[in-house]
Amino acid sequence: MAALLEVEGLIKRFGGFAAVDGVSFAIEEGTIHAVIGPNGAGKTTLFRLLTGLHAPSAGRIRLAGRDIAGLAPHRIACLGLAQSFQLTTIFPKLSVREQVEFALTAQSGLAWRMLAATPSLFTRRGVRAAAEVLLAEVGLSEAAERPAETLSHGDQRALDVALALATEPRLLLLDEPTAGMSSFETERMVAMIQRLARARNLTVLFSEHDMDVVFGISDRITVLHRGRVIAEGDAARVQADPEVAEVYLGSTA
Amino acid sequence: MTARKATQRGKNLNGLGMGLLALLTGMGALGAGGVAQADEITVGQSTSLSGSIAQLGLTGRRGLEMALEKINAEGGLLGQKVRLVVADDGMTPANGTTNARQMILSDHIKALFGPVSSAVGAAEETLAAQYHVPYFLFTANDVRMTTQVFTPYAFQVVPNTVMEPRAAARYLAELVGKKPITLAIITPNYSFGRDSADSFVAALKADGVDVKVLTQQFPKLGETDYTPFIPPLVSAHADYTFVGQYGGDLVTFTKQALGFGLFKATTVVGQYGRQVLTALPGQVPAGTIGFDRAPFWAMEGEGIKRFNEDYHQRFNEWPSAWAILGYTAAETWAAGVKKAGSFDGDKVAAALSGATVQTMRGPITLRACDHQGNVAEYVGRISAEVDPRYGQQTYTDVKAIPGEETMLTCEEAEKLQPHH
Amino acid sequence: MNFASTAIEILSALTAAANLFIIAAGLSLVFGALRIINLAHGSFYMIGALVMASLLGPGQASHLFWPALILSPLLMAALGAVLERLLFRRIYQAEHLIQLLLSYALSLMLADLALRIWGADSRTVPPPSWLAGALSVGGATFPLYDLFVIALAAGVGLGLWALLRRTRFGWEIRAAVEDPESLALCGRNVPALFTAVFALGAFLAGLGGAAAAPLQAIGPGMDSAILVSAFIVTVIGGLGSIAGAALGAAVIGLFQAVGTLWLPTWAPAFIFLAMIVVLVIRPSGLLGAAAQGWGGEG
Amino acid sequence: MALSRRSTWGGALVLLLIAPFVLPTPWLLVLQNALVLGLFAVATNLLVGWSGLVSFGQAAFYGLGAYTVALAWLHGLAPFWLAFCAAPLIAALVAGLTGAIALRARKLYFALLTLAFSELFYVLAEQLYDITNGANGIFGAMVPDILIVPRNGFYFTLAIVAAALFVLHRIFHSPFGLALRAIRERRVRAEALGLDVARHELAAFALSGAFCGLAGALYVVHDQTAYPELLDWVKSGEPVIVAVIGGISTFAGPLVGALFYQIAHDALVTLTRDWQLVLGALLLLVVLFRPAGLASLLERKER
Repeated sequence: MAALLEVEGLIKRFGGFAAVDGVSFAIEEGTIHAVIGPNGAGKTTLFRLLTGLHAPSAGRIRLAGRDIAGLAPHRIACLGLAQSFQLTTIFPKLSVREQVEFALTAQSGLAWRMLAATPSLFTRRGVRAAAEVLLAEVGLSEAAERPAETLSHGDQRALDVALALATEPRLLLLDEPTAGMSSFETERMVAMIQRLARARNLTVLFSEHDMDVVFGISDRITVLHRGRVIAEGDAARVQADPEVAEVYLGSTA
Repeated sequence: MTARKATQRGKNLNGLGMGLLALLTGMGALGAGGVAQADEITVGQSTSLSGSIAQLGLTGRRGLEMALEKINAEGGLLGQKVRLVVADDGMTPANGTTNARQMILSDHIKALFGPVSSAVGAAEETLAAQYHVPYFLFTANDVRMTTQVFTPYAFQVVPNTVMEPRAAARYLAELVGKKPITLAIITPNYSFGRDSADSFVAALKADGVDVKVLTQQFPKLGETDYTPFIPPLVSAHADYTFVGQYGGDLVTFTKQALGFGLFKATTVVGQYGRQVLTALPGQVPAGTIGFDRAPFWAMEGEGIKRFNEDYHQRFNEWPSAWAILGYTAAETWAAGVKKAGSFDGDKVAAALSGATVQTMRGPITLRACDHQGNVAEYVGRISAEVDPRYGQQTYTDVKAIPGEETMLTCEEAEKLQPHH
Repeated sequence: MNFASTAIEILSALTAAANLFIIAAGLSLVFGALRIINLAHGSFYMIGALVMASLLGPGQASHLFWPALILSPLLMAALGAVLERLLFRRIYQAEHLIQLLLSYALSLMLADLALRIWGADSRTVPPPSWLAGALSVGGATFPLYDLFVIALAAGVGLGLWALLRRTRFGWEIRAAVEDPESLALCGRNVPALFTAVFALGAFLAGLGGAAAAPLQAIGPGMDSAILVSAFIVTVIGGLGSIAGAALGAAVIGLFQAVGTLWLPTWAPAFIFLAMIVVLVIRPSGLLGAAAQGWGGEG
Repeated sequence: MALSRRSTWGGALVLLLIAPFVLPTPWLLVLQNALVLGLFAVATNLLVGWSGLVSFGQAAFYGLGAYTVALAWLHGLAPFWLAFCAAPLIAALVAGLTGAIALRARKLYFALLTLAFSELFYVLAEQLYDITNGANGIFGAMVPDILIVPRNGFYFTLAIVAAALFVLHRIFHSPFGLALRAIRERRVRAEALGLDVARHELAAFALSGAFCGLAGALYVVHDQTAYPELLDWVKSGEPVIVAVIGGISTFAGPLVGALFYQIAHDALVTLTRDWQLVLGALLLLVVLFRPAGLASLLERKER
């Protein structure tokens, strides 16, 4: 299978400090790929580079063979890369349905329609039905009409994932999807990710602190430390890597 | 539309509807009140009662009130008492026309007395004519109001923006004889300022003075910092410097110009009226040429002397030019009513057109072609000492330049008027 | 135009810049530490000047000049402290729009109250007698009092520099500018610090007004006229930067003088154009660091 | 529910339609003025409340609309009706150009840039003396006689404002309006979802400019003048203030705020000289205790 995402020699400097320092890796289509590393390893910066929030200082990022390094975030999104954020970034005052419908149409040009009433237009265009399906998939059908700010933390994260999925990405980026969750919510989130990946034949790239989650669902794992890749492979191989053990023992044991 | 949202918006809108209903009812109730009593008629004044030129509006209003009180004390006009309604225009034309409309339509005023600002005045003049209400200008004095925007209902009883600088020019021409002189000019950047400067120069030339303008500055109206404008005036070393600023602007200008030695380099010509001279006690250098539309201490006649005393007794200060002009404006209207034998706007306007009316300052003729009164402008040289009676400097060698000598000819005025 | 009058022109531009700097420094300081754009800043300036005129009295007792020059800004500082405690304190966490409108509401009320108390008349204040004279420069004269204003601004600039760099209070202000949370964490009394900074801002506005009093007619409308200028100065220099305020004031002062000389009609337009150009090229002003919250993403 | 919504709007419209028969003329003119301000406020709120773009420069486009009509009359460039129709288009065009520059900055700096543009236009109107009459402004018979009759002027204004609000209301509830609200709430996320945020913001700015320009043209119908103060920052603040007083998060909030403000103003100035004090105090109370606006007060009462 071909690589969906290829990162080559990616560098991001802030002043003299290189937060991402020559990172290369590739993600196969249809796999779940984890990026791990201690705090300050450069995961967040890496994600911001992939989604276009930062422009790289050097290096290449190819999505399905096309160089996306330095493109504007909405252009990257349109090319099939969607992200769910570490700090939940839903639209707090919009209802759950409104924002999923917005997400479904954000890149379609429908958002330029100024005089049509949203509900009827969306019903006509099948957006409403698509939203229903998506909300059912993430278990939010019941909460569709509630302003998002009234949801529980777990539900907000689920909504966040739904927003990302609404753009029908080829690659879904999840930045610590279970951060701050109870063990029950974590379990639910992990199950949901696996279900969605299988059902939609999705490629997932995620970062995570919870090692049980990482080793439980990842096909492949890349380990970052101080902006560099120090190990890569499947769960067994990474667990056996002495450098990884040192980094993690040094910081979390 | 979601159910919950719809409910919320519905409630909002109910609020909007309810609010509107309440407002409409309230407004209806308010509108119903304020109807004039049967034996009383109203006149209105919309003027500036707040902001930097409020002093002009406030004292003008006093003059107007004193005249109306006198009329009422003598039994009223045509058997009716006269009541004055006043509103503040905040110096904007929009407020002025709103005020004027309100007074015309809800207070049913029989005459409207004009504002301080000429921009407001021009807007109100158009409106007053639409409703056939006589309109009297006694502070705002743009010549446009008797020319470009002239209407048969408007009367100007103050020297206008052509007459005032022409009077100053006449005075200066007599002073210098036929000698060539150099001139520097600073005026606020709007039509009053520009017209004044143009008229002043043209009048000097017409009086045979060979005048050369060295520099001209146009700061904005209400400028607080004239310091960038003053050094060019000083270094021009003109024989005379014509200053078009007035009121608080002239106070600021004078203070700053004193510091830069402008008064040593040139003789300033400016509108040094009571307000400016009291704000600068004893500070204006002697010999500066001042002009004033109605200086209470220089005007001749029993009527004006009595008015001065009354005003002083009542307000513990001496009257400004605006107070005197306000008083004569009210007298002018009253004379028109008496002559017409009616309060009807068309009849009063017709009666006053071309008429000569008696006022406390003497007779004023409102010529038929443009309804400009032939009022005098007073020009003199600032005295060295503060007059202890008045707490301000006065003029020496003061001359009253009669209106006839400075007005546009009827031909000139009519050429500028709109043709219907 | 000869050399002397060019020199005079530059000196008078400096005077205007000096006075603007005193006021803009206060505006900038308050923004830096409190993240508040205070639209009532011009009111402190106007009331400072009016209080100055009142303290000298109708007799214009110029021997009272120095006490009044100190007392008037102190009264403004007190007024500022009270307003901060009563009002501004409640809205530090609110949206920026709300903060702006609170200070705007306040400026409307202060303008009306000032009109009630002092009336609409123009007033003047004489400079102290030994500063009333003028300096002669090659045939042109320059008022001594203007030189005093320039010196005062230099003094204020040095004083603020010393305050911010050399005292604990200054260190805390700078810490507040850079990271308010850390300040609270290390046990400082942040609310008291904010009150003090706001009072200092009001003091500077009042000082600017009191110092400008002998230069112009004092009356209603002074507040909004100075607010726009002070704003432009602060924004061009960089909000929150004292050195920026000085640079911005110098730029505007020179712009105004040069503009008045060469293209008098367009001088006011130049200033706004300058502001637009600076903001487009350097969005946080000439010397400003990117402001958190206001300038960043949200 | 939809019926109740429609009936409330309908009720308000009926009340306004009968107003000329109920109200004395001065108050009719006040109401006309309030409608103009209402349109100005809703158009401004398209940026401030819907999109989260706080602009302190909308008077630039309002004044431009007014000056379009006045200048066309003064220089005999176009008949009133043509100028009236051109006003929103010209305002939109200029808004598009200035917006392209102002939108490069964010938040406070965006607000300051819009303010600077507004002041720049103000200075131009004041200094282009030969074209605009400078600080004097333009006054005279620039409006057809038929609209001078108070009742006609009122109905004309009501018709235009109602039509404009209908269109704005459609926009508010359209996918475009939804996109603007999403931008306000979380700009970065809207962009990450693939929305071309910059172009939507620019479109919102031009659209707001168009409706502000229309309000400005209607102002001329009311007062038959145009003068530089229509373009300055104090005028720009007015729609923002009434929108906040009414509530910026709803469609009708700014309209409620404008009606309340204008009518309270015109009633109070005849009673007291201290209108500024009253307005200041009101604004103070709203921002301290009701930051969601007066509309939220009405809503609460009814629960």
